[in-house]
Amino acid sequence: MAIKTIRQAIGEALRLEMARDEHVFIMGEDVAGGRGGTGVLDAAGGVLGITKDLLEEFGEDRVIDTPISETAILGCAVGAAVSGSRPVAELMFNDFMGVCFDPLLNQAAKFRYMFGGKAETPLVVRTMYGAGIRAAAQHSQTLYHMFTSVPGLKCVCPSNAYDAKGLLIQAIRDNDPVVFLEHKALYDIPGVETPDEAYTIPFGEANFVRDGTDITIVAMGLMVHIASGVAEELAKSGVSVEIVDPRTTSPLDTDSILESVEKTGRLVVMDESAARCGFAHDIAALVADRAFGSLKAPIKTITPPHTPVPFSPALEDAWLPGPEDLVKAITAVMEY
Amino acid sequence: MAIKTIRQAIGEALRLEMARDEHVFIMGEDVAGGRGGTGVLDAAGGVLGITKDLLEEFGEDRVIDTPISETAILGCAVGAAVSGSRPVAELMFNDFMGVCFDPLLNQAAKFRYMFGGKAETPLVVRTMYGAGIRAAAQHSQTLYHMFTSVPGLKCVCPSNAYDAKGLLIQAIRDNDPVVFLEHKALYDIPGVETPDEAYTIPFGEANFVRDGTDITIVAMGLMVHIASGVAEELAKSGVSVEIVDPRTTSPLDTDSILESVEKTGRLVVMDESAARCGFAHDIAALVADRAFGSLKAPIKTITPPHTPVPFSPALEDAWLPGPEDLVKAITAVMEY
Amino acid sequence: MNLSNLPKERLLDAYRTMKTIREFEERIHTENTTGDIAGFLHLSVGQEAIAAGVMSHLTTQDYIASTHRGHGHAIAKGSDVKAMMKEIFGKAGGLCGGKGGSMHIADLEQGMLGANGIVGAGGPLAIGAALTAKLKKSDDVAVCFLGDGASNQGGVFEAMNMSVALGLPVVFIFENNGYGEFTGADFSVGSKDIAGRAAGFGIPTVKVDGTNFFTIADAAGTAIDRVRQGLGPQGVEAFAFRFYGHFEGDPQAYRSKDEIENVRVDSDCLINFRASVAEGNRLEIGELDAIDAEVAILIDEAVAEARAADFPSPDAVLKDVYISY
Amino acid sequence: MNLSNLPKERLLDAYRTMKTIREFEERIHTENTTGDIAGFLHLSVGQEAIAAGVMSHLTTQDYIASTHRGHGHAIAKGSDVKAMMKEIFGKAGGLCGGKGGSMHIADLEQGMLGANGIVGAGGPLAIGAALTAKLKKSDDVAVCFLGDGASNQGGVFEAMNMSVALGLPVVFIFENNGYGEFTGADFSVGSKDIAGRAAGFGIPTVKVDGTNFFTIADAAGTAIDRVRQGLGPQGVEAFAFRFYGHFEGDPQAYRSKDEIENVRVDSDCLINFRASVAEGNRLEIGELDAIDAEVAILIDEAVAEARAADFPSPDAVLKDVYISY
Ligand SMILES: Cc1ncc(C[n+]2csc(CCOP(=O)(O)OP(=O)(O)O)c2C)c(N)n1
Ligand SMILES: Cc1ncc(C[n+]2csc(CCOP(=O)(O)OP(=O)(O)O)c2C)c(N)n1
Ligand SMILES: [Mg+2]
Ligand SMILES: [Mg+2]
Repeated sequence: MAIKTIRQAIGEALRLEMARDEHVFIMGEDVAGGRGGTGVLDAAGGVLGITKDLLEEFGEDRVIDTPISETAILGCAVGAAVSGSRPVAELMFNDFMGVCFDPLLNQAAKFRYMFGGKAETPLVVRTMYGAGIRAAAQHSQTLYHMFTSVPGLKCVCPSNAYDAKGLLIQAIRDNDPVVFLEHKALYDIPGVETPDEAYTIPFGEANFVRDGTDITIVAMGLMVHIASGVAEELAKSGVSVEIVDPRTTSPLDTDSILESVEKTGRLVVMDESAARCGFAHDIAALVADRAFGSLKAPIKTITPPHTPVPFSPALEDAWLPGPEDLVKAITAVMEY
Repeated sequence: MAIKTIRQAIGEALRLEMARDEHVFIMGEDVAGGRGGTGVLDAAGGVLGITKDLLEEFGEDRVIDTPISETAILGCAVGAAVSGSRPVAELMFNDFMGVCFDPLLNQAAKFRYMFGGKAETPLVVRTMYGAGIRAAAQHSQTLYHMFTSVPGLKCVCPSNAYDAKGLLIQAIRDNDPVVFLEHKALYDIPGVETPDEAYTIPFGEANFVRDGTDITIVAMGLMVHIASGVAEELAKSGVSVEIVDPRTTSPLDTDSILESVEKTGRLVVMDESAARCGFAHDIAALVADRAFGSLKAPIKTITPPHTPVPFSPALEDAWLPGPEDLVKAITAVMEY
Repeated sequence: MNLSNLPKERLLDAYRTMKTIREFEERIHTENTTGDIAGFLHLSVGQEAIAAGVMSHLTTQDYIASTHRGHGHAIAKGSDVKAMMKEIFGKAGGLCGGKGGSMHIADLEQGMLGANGIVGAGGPLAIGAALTAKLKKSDDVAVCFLGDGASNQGGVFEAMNMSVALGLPVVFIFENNGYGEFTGADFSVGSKDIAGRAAGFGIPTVKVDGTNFFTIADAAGTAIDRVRQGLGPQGVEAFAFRFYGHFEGDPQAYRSKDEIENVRVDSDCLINFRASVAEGNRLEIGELDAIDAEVAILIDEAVAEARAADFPSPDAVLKDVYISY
Repeated sequence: MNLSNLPKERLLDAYRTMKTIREFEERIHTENTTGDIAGFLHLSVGQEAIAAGVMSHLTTQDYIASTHRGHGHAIAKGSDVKAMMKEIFGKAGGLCGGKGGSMHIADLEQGMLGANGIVGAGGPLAIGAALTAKLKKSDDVAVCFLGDGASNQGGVFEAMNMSVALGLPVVFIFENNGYGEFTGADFSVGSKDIAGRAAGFGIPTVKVDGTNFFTIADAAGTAIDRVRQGLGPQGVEAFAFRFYGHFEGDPQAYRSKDEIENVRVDSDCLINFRASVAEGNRLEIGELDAIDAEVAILIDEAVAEARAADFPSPDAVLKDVYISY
């Protein structure tokens, strides 16, 4: 086992699954890069270089550069999936779902049900999300609450390399349509031990990032890392924080979340998606119904404000939920 | 004052505002109907006839039929709004946002903020939503939780003719982008007294549909009517139900909801949007945080199941939340 | 491709297909007045020759993506008529278990990717099926049916462009019936020329009479052959008329009375077909009448069985959202 | 339209515009290496003549919709260069208060509807501004800038078609710089012919050298005039080269070394302009040198002021989401 970053883990998962199953292919804008140019064909490997080298190994038939036509990319992937292929399509930024939500919302997600159980649509859409890199309002959103709300889609949001690899392999082998979300501020954070070979992590199993007894924090993606730092800090002053990372929002490991809150009696959900109708509210509602009797204090949700993401570093830093927000919420809950 | 249906109220609001302000125009597929045909130009007034007669009164310049190109319709409306017009664009079914979310999600909603407060985008998008008329999976969804989650959009869901008229006029006069949702099962339910002249209902003011002391029901659209029937029934057995209809999900009248729960100590949210990350969860989370101390029982959310909308009447009736679901939830909460 | 001397069996098949579609939909039209059919119904009566003509060149390995007006495509592609009728009545045993209804009839086993409630959605789906065919190195094709109205959807344009860029084995069949809902094609298509616009995308596209089985089958056959030969995406703009309104219940004020009446007389593919085969003495009228009788029985049975079938049990609501969850 | 004998003042303006864009962006390119500029930067160096040539025919009443590569469009449309530089540095006093950054520079007072981070989004927006112009019965126009890559977006196609159907006063300027990110236009545009494809939509579209101010200004002028005369949407495909990578930091492996080096020599609009005016003895070299000096000072000041400016105060985060809420 070696230490790997999320960037490496994702590239590895794709390579392993393409080698394992000839039906798997990748498509998207510049997933190879360089078609129709005067330089090399394998020029890029996506804007972040994650799919670099796949062209050489698997050829142009299975590493498919496309025009800038996201509806055609996703719709083509859906059509390919339902006819027997296993596409991994790349939607560069999840914000672009504005131009291409239909193939997921109204096609892939609904086929199996609408068609009376007869369709299989084994599709993965990889997409970047999240704030923190000064990419401004149209390239920084966290939209998994929308994907989560659509019956028929599965939705995955890994927070570390080990999870990223196992969940992506699961996503590719899964027979339902999956949206796989990659936080752009996490690709190159210090890595974790990650096996070289293929392995899967089942969907709907939360990761207990940290065990604790006083308060439960539910967090995903970048927020897991902020929560971990805060928990470490608070441990010193005797507050025992449990951190649950659901890893997949749909299916959701409701049991783990409920168990944790039943133990701690307190919940803060820290989430980067929406300030309204977001993932935080989904978890809060779950607990306010099904673990109400265990609750010793109000449920706090920490989200960005109900505003677009600002560009200026000074503003984006203020916009993004941070350790102080979490400390404040935990304190309020503990002191209730 | 006369008794009017929602269908009539909406048509009236459009006519009054078009007469009042020459910058207001309507556009969409077949909002007049008949361009390029061999029959009459004013053939339809939209698929439901709601915009009928507007062509005659305001002419082709202001009653604009379009190709089936929703991205161009909404994007054009956004461009028209930001350049000084006041468009009311029609998106026939809210399900079609799959092909045209970008002009709302990434353009209209973000202009003012991204441009440092300098843009005004006075746009209304009218759209049908909701189940119950056997329109199946792609024409029956309730997607206002998605619109609500987007900062910069306002979102309106009237449940009766009086509200529909006042809220639509407010939407047209409002200087921010507004999504105005019309439940397709409510257009022709028995009407209510509705003034002939123009009036506005401010956004962010809930309607107390029914006062009660034992339990608060938050509901919108079709669900208001189901809740009213149940409340009537339960009153006989001594349960006093309060029904709050927020009318606009964004802005949201949090005060009224919190006040009501502080009084009753119990909350059921009955909502037709999503089973996950929906509007019901948004309200539950609000209350689980800010009225926790008043809660005597778990918060129940009633939503459709996490499945697409089925076609068969037998299945759709089972899918849609109904009176029995509400009675069951109220009973559970009251007996907690 | 020259269809003028098709073997008799194929002629009879073509007629049977068109007649089955006609009868199926005429019957739905009638049954609908009883109030026993729920939801939206879009009939393709008048456009049967396009479905029959195109599908006469396809196997079950080939895929089609259909539209909201999809009954004819499904029947021509080989779907079970009785299961379709049950589906339209929302009954158990329907082709989609009653969950889809008229607007979502799909039959993946027959290579039918589904009717679609989202106008234009079939464009991207079809090129996906074409991509599968290409990756398999088969000579299968995908055929995409689109209306004149659908031809203005962004996703359709993207699919057209991408199919050329990626060299995908796909045929676009533009069924120009003159209207998208209530709006004329000459208004909604800015250039007033769907085929010409497709050609601008690099897709050779011909215009043909879609009310004549032989002309449309001929054009589609040529296009499909070219695609199978690896010559890249091809198109056909087939002109036809829908005899009924956009949906059942449409008063059709946007059409002149003349038009509505004349199309039934001048542009009926069944009448045209009978005339053609009679002219060349290729079939006996009696053979066609026999098919009419067979089809009438089939549709009678289909309606009777659909009416007699149970509604699905409510617990089906929760089933088949995911394969595993 | 014949620009060969433009008045001297307009020639100087054109040069000043191009030079300002060049200097502004070259300077951003340098400043960016210090790490003091955050976010994505897309430079239009090499394409300045298109912005200057098109905008030379527009007033502040006319609208433009720009792209992610929008600095040049904004400058040519009249935006304040110093406020733009502050915006790019994310500072208070920026054209968008620091909330937008390079990719969202907008200036509605100058009729600039904004750079746009969503490729192709400007298409529908532009036809909306054109619709406003039409409703006002003015002869204002809207101009939509789109890259070769953007020309493949569904929303752009829809906008093209709808502009013809509705007869809107809009000009589509396709800036074909050969690449969309790293992918060549000859691959991504299936027909390899953006102008021809636009023509298929019913939009008369010419192809011109976009590195020569006179040819592009001429073509744009003709197109804009035709639109003002009510002749409907027009298009121009202008060929040019971006001298830098797609974004700052792009190693450009998809381009040959030759290409990268040659375009700076052969296709520099500033060099071309100097050569043209020298040939016809229309301007003294000294006049151009004077502009160069002026512009250098302006950009120096802009950078200095941007660096010196404060960051916006964090409470601005919550402001200006809605007009009222
Ligand atoms: C994206 C989308 N927009 C609008 C509609 C509503 N609608 C259903 S059918 C139709 C007309 C389609 O016209 P055309 O493509 O010509 O097909 P035809 O009905 O003539 O067969 C419209 C606008 C829809 N279902 N989906
Ligand atoms: C909808 C969407 N898809 C993809 C991107 C990512 N992206 C940004 S710029 C770009 C290339 C655009 O190419 P072109 O239109 O030729 O403009 P150029 O960069 O050459 O000026 C891409 C793919 C985006 N921002 N928006
Ligand atoms: Mg049509
Ligand atoms: Mg380009």
